[in-house]
Amino acid sequence: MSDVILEAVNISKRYQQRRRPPIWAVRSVDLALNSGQTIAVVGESGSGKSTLGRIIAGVLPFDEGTLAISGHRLSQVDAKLSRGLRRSVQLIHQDPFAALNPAHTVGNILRFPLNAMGIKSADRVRERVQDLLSSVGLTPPNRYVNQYPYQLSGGQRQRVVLARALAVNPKVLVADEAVSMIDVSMRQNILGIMKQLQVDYGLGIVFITHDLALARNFAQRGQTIVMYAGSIIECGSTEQVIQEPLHPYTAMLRDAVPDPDPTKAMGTLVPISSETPDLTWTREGCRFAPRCPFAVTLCVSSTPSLTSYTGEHSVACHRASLGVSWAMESEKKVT
Amino acid sequence: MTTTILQVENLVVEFKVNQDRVRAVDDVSLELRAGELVGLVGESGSGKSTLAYAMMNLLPRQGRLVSGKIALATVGDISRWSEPDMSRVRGNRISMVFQATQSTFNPIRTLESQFKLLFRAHGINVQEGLIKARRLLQRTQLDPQRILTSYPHQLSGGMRQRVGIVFAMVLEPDVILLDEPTTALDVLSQRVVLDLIRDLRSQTDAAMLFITHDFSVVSNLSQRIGVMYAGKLVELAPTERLYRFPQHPYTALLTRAVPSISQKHTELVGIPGQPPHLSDLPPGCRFSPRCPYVQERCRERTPPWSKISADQGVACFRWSELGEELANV
Amino acid sequence: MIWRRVGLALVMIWMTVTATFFIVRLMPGNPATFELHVLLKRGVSYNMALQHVKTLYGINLHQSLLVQYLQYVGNALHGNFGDSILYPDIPVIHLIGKALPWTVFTVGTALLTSFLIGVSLGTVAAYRRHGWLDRLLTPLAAILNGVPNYLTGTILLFVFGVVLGWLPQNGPYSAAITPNVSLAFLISVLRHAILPIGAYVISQWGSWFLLMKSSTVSTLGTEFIVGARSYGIASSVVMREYVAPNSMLPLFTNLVLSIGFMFGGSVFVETIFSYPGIGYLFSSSVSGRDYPLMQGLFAVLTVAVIISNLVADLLYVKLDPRISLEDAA
Amino acid sequence: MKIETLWITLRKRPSYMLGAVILLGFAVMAIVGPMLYPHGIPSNPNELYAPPSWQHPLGTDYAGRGVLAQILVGSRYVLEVAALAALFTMVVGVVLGLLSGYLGGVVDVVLMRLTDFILTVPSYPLLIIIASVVSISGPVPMALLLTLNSWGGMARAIRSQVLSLKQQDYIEAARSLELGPAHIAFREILPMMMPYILMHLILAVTSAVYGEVGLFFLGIVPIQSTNWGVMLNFAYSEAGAIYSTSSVFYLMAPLAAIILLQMGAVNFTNALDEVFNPQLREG
Repeated sequence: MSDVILEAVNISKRYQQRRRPPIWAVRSVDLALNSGQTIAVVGESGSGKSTLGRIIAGVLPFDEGTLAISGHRLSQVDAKLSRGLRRSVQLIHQDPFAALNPAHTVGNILRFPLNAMGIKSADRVRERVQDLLSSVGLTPPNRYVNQYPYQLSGGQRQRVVLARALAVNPKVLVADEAVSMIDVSMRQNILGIMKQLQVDYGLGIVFITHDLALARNFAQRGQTIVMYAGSIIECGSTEQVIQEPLHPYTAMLRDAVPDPDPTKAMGTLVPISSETPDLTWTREGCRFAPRCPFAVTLCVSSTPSLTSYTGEHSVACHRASLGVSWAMESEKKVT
Repeated sequence: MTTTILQVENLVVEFKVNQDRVRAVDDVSLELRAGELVGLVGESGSGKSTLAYAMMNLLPRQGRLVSGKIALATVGDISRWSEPDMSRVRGNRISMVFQATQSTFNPIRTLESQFKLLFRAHGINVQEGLIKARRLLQRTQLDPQRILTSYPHQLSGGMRQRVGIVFAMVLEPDVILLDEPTTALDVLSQRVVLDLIRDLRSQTDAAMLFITHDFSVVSNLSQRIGVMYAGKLVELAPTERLYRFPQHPYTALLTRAVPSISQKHTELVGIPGQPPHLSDLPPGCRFSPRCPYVQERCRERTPPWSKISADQGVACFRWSELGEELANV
Repeated sequence: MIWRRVGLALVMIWMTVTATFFIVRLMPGNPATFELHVLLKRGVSYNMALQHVKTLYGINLHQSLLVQYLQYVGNALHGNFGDSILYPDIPVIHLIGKALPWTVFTVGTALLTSFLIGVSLGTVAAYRRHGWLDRLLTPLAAILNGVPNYLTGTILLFVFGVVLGWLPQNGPYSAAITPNVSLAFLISVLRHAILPIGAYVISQWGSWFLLMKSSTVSTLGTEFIVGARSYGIASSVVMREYVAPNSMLPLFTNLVLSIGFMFGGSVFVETIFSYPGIGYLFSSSVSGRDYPLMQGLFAVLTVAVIISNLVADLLYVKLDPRISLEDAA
Repeated sequence: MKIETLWITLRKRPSYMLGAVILLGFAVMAIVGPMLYPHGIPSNPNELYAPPSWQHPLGTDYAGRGVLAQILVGSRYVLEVAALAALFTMVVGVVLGLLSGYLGGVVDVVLMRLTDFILTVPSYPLLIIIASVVSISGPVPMALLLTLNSWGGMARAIRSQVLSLKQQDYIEAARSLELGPAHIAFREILPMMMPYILMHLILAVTSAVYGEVGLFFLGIVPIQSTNWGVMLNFAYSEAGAIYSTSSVFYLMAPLAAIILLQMGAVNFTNALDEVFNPQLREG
C-alpha cells in the first residue's frame, strides 16, 4: 500500500452573495490520493470539479475542512504555513495560452521556478531547462528556449506548462480539462507524457474532465469521482463507476457520451429537464431529484449521503442504497 | 438516387496574413443531397469553418473566395453574388448555426423581436412566422412563451443553441450548415442538441453539413463524413465505411485517437508532430511529415483526389495498397 | 438597489459640502477669520464683525467648530451659502440662479451638437475604415480631442471676433438691446452664443467621434452582426437594428457624465467671452476672493456632477438589459 | 530589444516618426532653450508688436521682446512641471491602483471611494480653488497640484488592469509555484502593464500642460517666470493683445506650441500602441 500524499477531508467552499443565499461551489468533499495513483473527477460545468481542483492545488482558499499534503495538515490555505508545500501540488490549466505569461520566453518561464527552488548557477539552470524540455518531448530543447508562447502551438504550450510544473519536483498534478483545448490528434500525446511522468516520478494525478470516455481512458486503473452541484455523488474504481453506475446521473453522463463507432447508438437515459442545479440550495433533499426520472418522495424530502455500496464503490442515492435498483426500472421503461 | 441540393466545386479561399496570402481552403469539392447530413471533421486550422463561412459568403474582411463554385440547386451558383443578393438567400435557402450562439444574437433585443426581423427580412407574415417558430420551439422542448420574451443572456447555453437551430430552420432552407453546434456545451446539453438535430433531420428535406473537430459527435448522426486537413479535403466516404475502412492514414489515426466509452479498453495513440501552419506548408502531401506510411513521392507531389465510388474519395497515393493495414490500426 | 445608489450619491454630496466648509474654515489663511480681522481693523465692533462674517460665510466664529459645521451644513442644505462679497448683500444662491440659465443654454447646445457631429461622423468613419473621411478625421479628432477649450475659444475669438469681426466678442447679448421677447433680442443672444458654443464643440466632438468610431468598429466585429447577416437581414436593417443601438449604448453614459464635466469646463470659455454664466461667475469669484460665492458655486457644480452620475447609472440599467443594478454595484 | 522594436515601428510610418521627432524637439527645447538667454530676453521699446523678421522670426510682444525667444525660454517651466506631474501621477496612480487591486477588501473599498470622489469633483474648479487658497511657488508644488487632478483616473485604470491580470491563469500558476509576491508583482504583472502605463504617461504630460497653462491663463497662480500660460494671460489682460490683429504672432505662438505638442503626443502614442499591441503586430 503506497502512502497518501494528498488528503482532503470535508472540504467546503462558499461564495457569499449580496442579499442572496451563498453559492456552495463545493460541499463536504473527501478525497485521498496516493503517489502514483490517478483519480478522475467528472461532472458538468458548475459541478464544482474545477473549484475542488484549485482548492487541492492550494491556489483557492476554502471555508471548511482540512487539507493535508504529504502529511502536513492545513486547515486553511495560508501563504506562510504552506511554504514549499504548495509547490508539491501543481495545477495544469485548461487553456495553455492563458497559463503562460506572454511577456516571457520559454526559457524564462522555466528559469523562474528553478531560481525559486534555489538553483541559481546559470549552467545548472541551463542544464535543468534542457532536461525539462526534453522530458516533455520538446526536442531539440534549444529550439524552444528563446521562443515566446505565441510562437508555439496549443500542444507545445501545454508541454511547456507540464515542464514548468515539473521544475518544482511536484508530488501531485491536478489536470483541469488539460487537453480539452488541444487538437484531437495531439491529445493522446499530451496524455501520454503525463502518464510517463507519473511512472517516472511517482506522481499522483487528479484528472478533471467532463468527458467520461476520456476519464475512462486516462484513469483506467484508477478511481473515478462523479460530482454534482458541489458534492460527490458517486465514487469507486473507474471501471466500476463507468460500467456499472449506481447513480442515475452517472448513467446519464455515460449515455450522453457519443461513441466514435457509428454503429453504436447512444444510450437511452436522458434527464427530464435541462435545468442546471441550484447551488444555493441548503434544504433537505437530493439536489439531482428535479432532473431525475426515478425520483421518489424520499428523494425530495431527505438528502442522500455518500455510502459504501460494494467495497470501494460508494454512491449518494436513496434508490441505490434502498436496494431498489433504478437501473432495472430503466430497463423496463426502455423495453 | 436522391437529388443534389448543393454542389461545391474546387473552392479556394485565401486569407491575408500580414503581407502573405495563405490558402485556408484549397480546392475542396463537396455535394450535399436532400435529407442528408454530412459530417465535416477537422482540427483547428483545417479550414472546415472557413468553408462554411465561404458557402454563406460571410468571410471576414481578410478572407477572399479565389475560385470555385457554390451551386444551390434552386438558385444556381451563388459564389459571386453581391451582399444584397446574398441576403435574399441567406436564412431561407441556406442558413447557419454557430458555435457560440449567445454571441450571434443581438444582446439588447428580445428573441421575439429578432424573430420578427427575420420574418420581415424575407417578406413573411410575422404572425404566421411566429406561430411556426413557436411550434418549432416546442419541438425542442422549450417553452416558446418564455423563450420569446427573453433576452439572449437569460438563456442557458444549451437553450440558446436550440433556439439557434430554430432560427436556422424556421424558414425551411435547402441547406443548413452547423458549425460546431455542440462544442461549447456540456455533455448532457450536447446530448439534447444532438437528439434534436437527429429528430429534425428526419422531418426535413434540407441537407445538413455538420462541422466538428470531434469525430464521435457526428459518427452516429451522419450518412457521410468528410475529413479535412490543412485546408484540403483528404477523404470523403459513407460514415460506417470511413470508420471501418479508412483510406487515408490521417482518417485512420484520427478516428482511433478518440476514446470510446463502450469498447474494451485499448491504448490510444496520438498522431506525432504538429498540424502545419498554413503559411508554412510542407511540399507534397500536407500530412506527409506526420504520416507513418510516408514515401518519397508523398513529399514531392500533392496526391490527387481519387474517386473510389460515387460517394467516396480520398487524396492519398497509397490508398489502394494501405486499405487493409489502415482498417486494423 | 436603486436606494443604494441614491444613498451613495447623498454621501458624495455630503462629502462635497463638508469639503467646501473645511476649505474655507481650515485652509491656511482661513478667509472667514481673515475677514473678521479685516473688519476689526477697520474699527467695526466685535459683535458686528462676527455677525457680518456669519451672514457672509454662514459661520459663527464664536461657536465651536462642530456647531459651526452643523450650521453650515444645515444652511447649505437649504441652498443658503451666505451673501456674496463681490456683489454686496446679494445671496450667493441668487447669483447662481441668474447665471445658471446662460450656462445650461450654451453647454447644453454645445453638448448636443458635438454629440451629433461626433456620432454621425464616427459611424461613417467606422463603416468606411481607411477611407478618405476616416483618414482625414481620425488624426484630426485625436489632436482636437485633447486640446482644451480655452485654446479653441481664444482662436475663435481672435479669428471671428477680432480679425474678421463677424461675431460679437463678448457678453450674452448686445448692450444696445433690452432683454425682452423679441426677434432682435433672440438673434443677438444667438449671435453671442455662437463662439462660446463653437469653442466647446471644437474641443468636444473629437472625443465623441473617436468613441463612436471605436464602439462601432467593435460592434461591426461582433458575431451577432455575422449572425444577423446569416439570417438574410439586409445591410441597412443590420445597421439600424443591430449596429447603431449597440454602438450607441456605451456613449449614453458618457453623454450624461459629460454634462457635469462641461459645467466645470465653462470656467475658461465664459471667462474668455465674458459670458455671464456659472463659469464666469466662478472665475470672477476667484479673482475677487469672494469665498462664499466660490463655495456655493463649487458645491452646486459638484452636486450637478454627482446627480448626472446617478442619472447615468440608472439610465444605463434601463437601456441595457444585460446589466442589473446589482451586477453594476 | 524594446528600443529596436520601437525604432522599427517608428520607421513604418512618417506620422510615427514625426511624433517622436516633435516630442524629442520639445525635450531639447526645454533643456537648451533657457541657456540661450542667460541674462533674460532683451526687450526693445522701439519694436512693439513687430512683424516677423530675421532677428525675431515670430515677431515681438508688447514690450518688444522676441516671441520665439519667449516660447523657447518658457518651454522649460511648462515641460518640467508637466513631466513632474506625469511622474507623480504615475507613482501615486500605480501604487494606489496596485494596492487596491492586489489587496482588495477594506483597502480597496476605502481607496476606491476616495478615487470616486476625486473623479466626481469637477477638476478645474477644484484646482482653481486650491490654487487660490494655497500659494503655489515653483514647479514641484505646481506639479503636485496637477497630480491631485489626475491620479484618480490612473489609479482606477491600474486597478482594473490588476484585477483582470490577477485572474489570469499564469498568475495562479506563479502562486502555485510559490514564486513569491515580489516576483508576481514585478515580473508577472508589471511587464504586462508597462505599455499601458507608458501610454498613459504621455497623455498625462499633455493634460498637465493644459492644466498649468489654464491656471496661468486665468491668472490664479503667481507669475514667476516666462511660460506659455503667462504669455496667454498677458495677451488677454496686460496688453489686451487679443483685441488687436497686430498681436497675431504673440497670441498664436503659445497656442501653436501646445497643439504641436499634442500632435506629437498623439502620433507617438499611436506608435507605442503598435509596438505593444501584439494583435496589431501580428495582423
